[in-house]
Amino acid sequence: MVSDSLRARVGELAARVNGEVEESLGVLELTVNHSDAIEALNGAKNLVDVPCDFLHDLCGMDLEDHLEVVYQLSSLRGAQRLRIIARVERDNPVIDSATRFWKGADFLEREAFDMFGIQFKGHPNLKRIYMWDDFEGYPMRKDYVIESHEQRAIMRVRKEGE
Amino acid sequence: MSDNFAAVGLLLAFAIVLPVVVMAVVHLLAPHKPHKEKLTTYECGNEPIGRAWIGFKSNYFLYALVFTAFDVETIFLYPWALTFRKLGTFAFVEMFVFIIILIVGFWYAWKEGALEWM
Amino acid sequence: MKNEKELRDAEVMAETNILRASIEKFLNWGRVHSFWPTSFGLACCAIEMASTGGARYCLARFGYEVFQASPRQADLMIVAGTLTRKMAPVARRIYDQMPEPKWAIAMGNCACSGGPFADSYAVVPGADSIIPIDVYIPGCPPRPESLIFGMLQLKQKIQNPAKARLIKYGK
Amino acid sequence: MTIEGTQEYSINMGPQHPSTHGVFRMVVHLDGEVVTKVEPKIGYLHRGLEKMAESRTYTQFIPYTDRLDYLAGPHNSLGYVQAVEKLMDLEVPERAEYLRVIFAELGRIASHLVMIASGSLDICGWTPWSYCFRDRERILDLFEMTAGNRMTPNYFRIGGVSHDVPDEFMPALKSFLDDMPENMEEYLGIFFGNEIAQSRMKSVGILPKELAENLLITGANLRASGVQYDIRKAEPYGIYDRFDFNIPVLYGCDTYDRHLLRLLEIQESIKILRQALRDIPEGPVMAKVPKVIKPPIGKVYHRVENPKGEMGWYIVSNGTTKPARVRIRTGAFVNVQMLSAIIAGWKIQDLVTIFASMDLVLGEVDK
Repeated sequence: MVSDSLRARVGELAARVNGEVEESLGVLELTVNHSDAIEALNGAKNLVDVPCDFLHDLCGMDLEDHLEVVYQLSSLRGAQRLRIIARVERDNPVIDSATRFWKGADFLEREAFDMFGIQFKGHPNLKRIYMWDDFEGYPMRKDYVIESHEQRAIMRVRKEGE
Repeated sequence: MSDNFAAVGLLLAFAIVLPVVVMAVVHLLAPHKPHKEKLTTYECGNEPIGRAWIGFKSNYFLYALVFTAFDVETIFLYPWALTFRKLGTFAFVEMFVFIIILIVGFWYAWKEGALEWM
Repeated sequence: MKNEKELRDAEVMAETNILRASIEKFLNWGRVHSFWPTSFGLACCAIEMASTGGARYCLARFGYEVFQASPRQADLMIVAGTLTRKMAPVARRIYDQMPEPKWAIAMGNCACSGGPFADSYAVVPGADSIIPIDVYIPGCPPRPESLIFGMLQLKQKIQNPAKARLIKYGK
Repeated sequence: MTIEGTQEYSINMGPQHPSTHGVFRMVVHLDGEVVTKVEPKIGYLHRGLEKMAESRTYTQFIPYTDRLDYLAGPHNSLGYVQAVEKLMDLEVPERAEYLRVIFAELGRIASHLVMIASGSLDICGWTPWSYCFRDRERILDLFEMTAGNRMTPNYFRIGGVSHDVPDEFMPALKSFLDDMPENMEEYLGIFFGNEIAQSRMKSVGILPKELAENLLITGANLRASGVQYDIRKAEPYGIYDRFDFNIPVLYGCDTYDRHLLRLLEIQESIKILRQALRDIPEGPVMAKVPKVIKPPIGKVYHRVENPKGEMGWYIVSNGTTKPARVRIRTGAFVNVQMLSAIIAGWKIQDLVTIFASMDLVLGEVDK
């Protein structure tokens, strides 16, 4: 059910940002490297007649050898939907922040940072959103070891100003 | 003029004795175990942020001042309102002079903007 | 829990003084008929606690419907929901700030033992490692009737402490 | 912008606070009574659901979905279950689809009732609170009648629903739908018509249209700012395209319209429930589903119009019985940013009503 004008537009966009396009379950997927993720987002935001200008979701993914940031885009006025997957290295996960396009991406990126440790360059205040500030480790990564019952039963001491 | 001040004296004595007795009973019977955590200030379960001793806007204080002025005025009005028919016209006029003076004060406060609520 | 020990020893000493014990019995009679729970609602159990206070299950029939927001005026803390590790120091502080004849009820599986979230990295498995809990109410979320039954069990526990081993803590 | 000589005062409207609908903490910076800045600090109910989804099979995770937005339990599992069915390309029998729509819309009505109740409670309106909870009890009876649990019925399964409804379900639903309209008159009379509520809520907390779109707000808060967008119409899932109902949109962008919109949505849900009750077919309620659910390798992103906003399920399966990643995009988590964007300049009592109009449930915000 993907409209062919959307397929054509996304094809041009993929050529421009040298990403691959494939289709899974009726939704186009554009996989790009993290360096030109912002370019892909900007392009998708103002595609000619099928603009995907509403960021539904931004989430992190952990695939053993590298991390991923998945943007689910669609539009409030049309039925077009696009999924942009930006590959990020595992040891130094850095990517440009999408808050320059949507102010709403602020919390979504803070959650991705808190859970996966992905640094978003240009984010207004990139701090942990769910866990307390001096919590070490990134819980959603596959290699994170959950602490034992006894360790979690000990009440943590709050540091000043929390 | 009924002069049985016994009732008033009884009421005064009762008004003093009751709180003293209640406070004594509470002091004796209620468990009193203060420890450090209990005496910390309650701020929804967190450490209080910043200082509480800060300078805030003055119009809150002015509002309170204007209120106390007119609250005291109404206290004077009560006895007068009950007995002004017996007191004759002189007291009647005299109280209105008192009210007018306070109205002037109210007008001045209003003009000076003491009642703006920002 | 150092201060916990002293409080319990004070109670043991109080028990032996006959005059004090009978007054305590009378005071306990007054206390158990008017718990003032602090609304320490965390998750889904908080909504069940709210509908217990609603018109249909009417906690007011037992005199327990005064949900106080501030711990200063409360004497019963109902831990209703999942106690997470980020929330644990807050819970402990609010329990400490409650005046002395105070009790705690763990409402729902999450508060009793971590419940469905026991193996999560962010959840304290059971609120009793943070707060000394008196009554545990299972259920996810427990029905309003079971919350009321739990409070009545707390009433029994306070009114006859010898039977409920209230004082034998740590003996 | 503090007048010279006065300092800014910052307090904690912390996790344990009567007006924060759960464990939501915000550091409020005040100049006298006027709020200058609000920093929301969430995570006090973060139970790490996404991490736990990776260590549970697909069917084991269904009860957890009810505990996300625990006011509208069945609506979350609707999203999750339909996402997995899309992944496995499963066909759900007709009767199950209708039962799902009935339970989802009942969950929406229950959630909106609690929103109106807590919205009025924050302005000290105790009567609307007890009226709404009285009507919500009838919905919880319907849930309990079929699935045994009141708020989190855990009634949906991958491929349909767990079992058929008892016979007294339909008459009870019918009598509930017949009583509901005059209950709505009661709410209009007590809460929405009450001039204290109107003066406290009208033109308070203006969320302009462009800011709402830029903040990625979804759900009733977006429609209260004049954007006609509802996934049940824009991208119908399940059998929502068979029902004719319209999407209420208000253009006031203020707290009063956000509350009123929830009331209008209850009326729309009643319309849907009546049509579903009228033409629900007989037949099986569960599709042929293998004992062990092993979806093929693939990714799916399925969006559902949750009462709090739009809930998105992004499930990545690697062919085993446990999902590789379940990403839950909850409406309330993104809507929280609306508070710090529009609060500057309002007084602290307006902060309470604006917060109530956002309709947050912390189970969904903190996941």
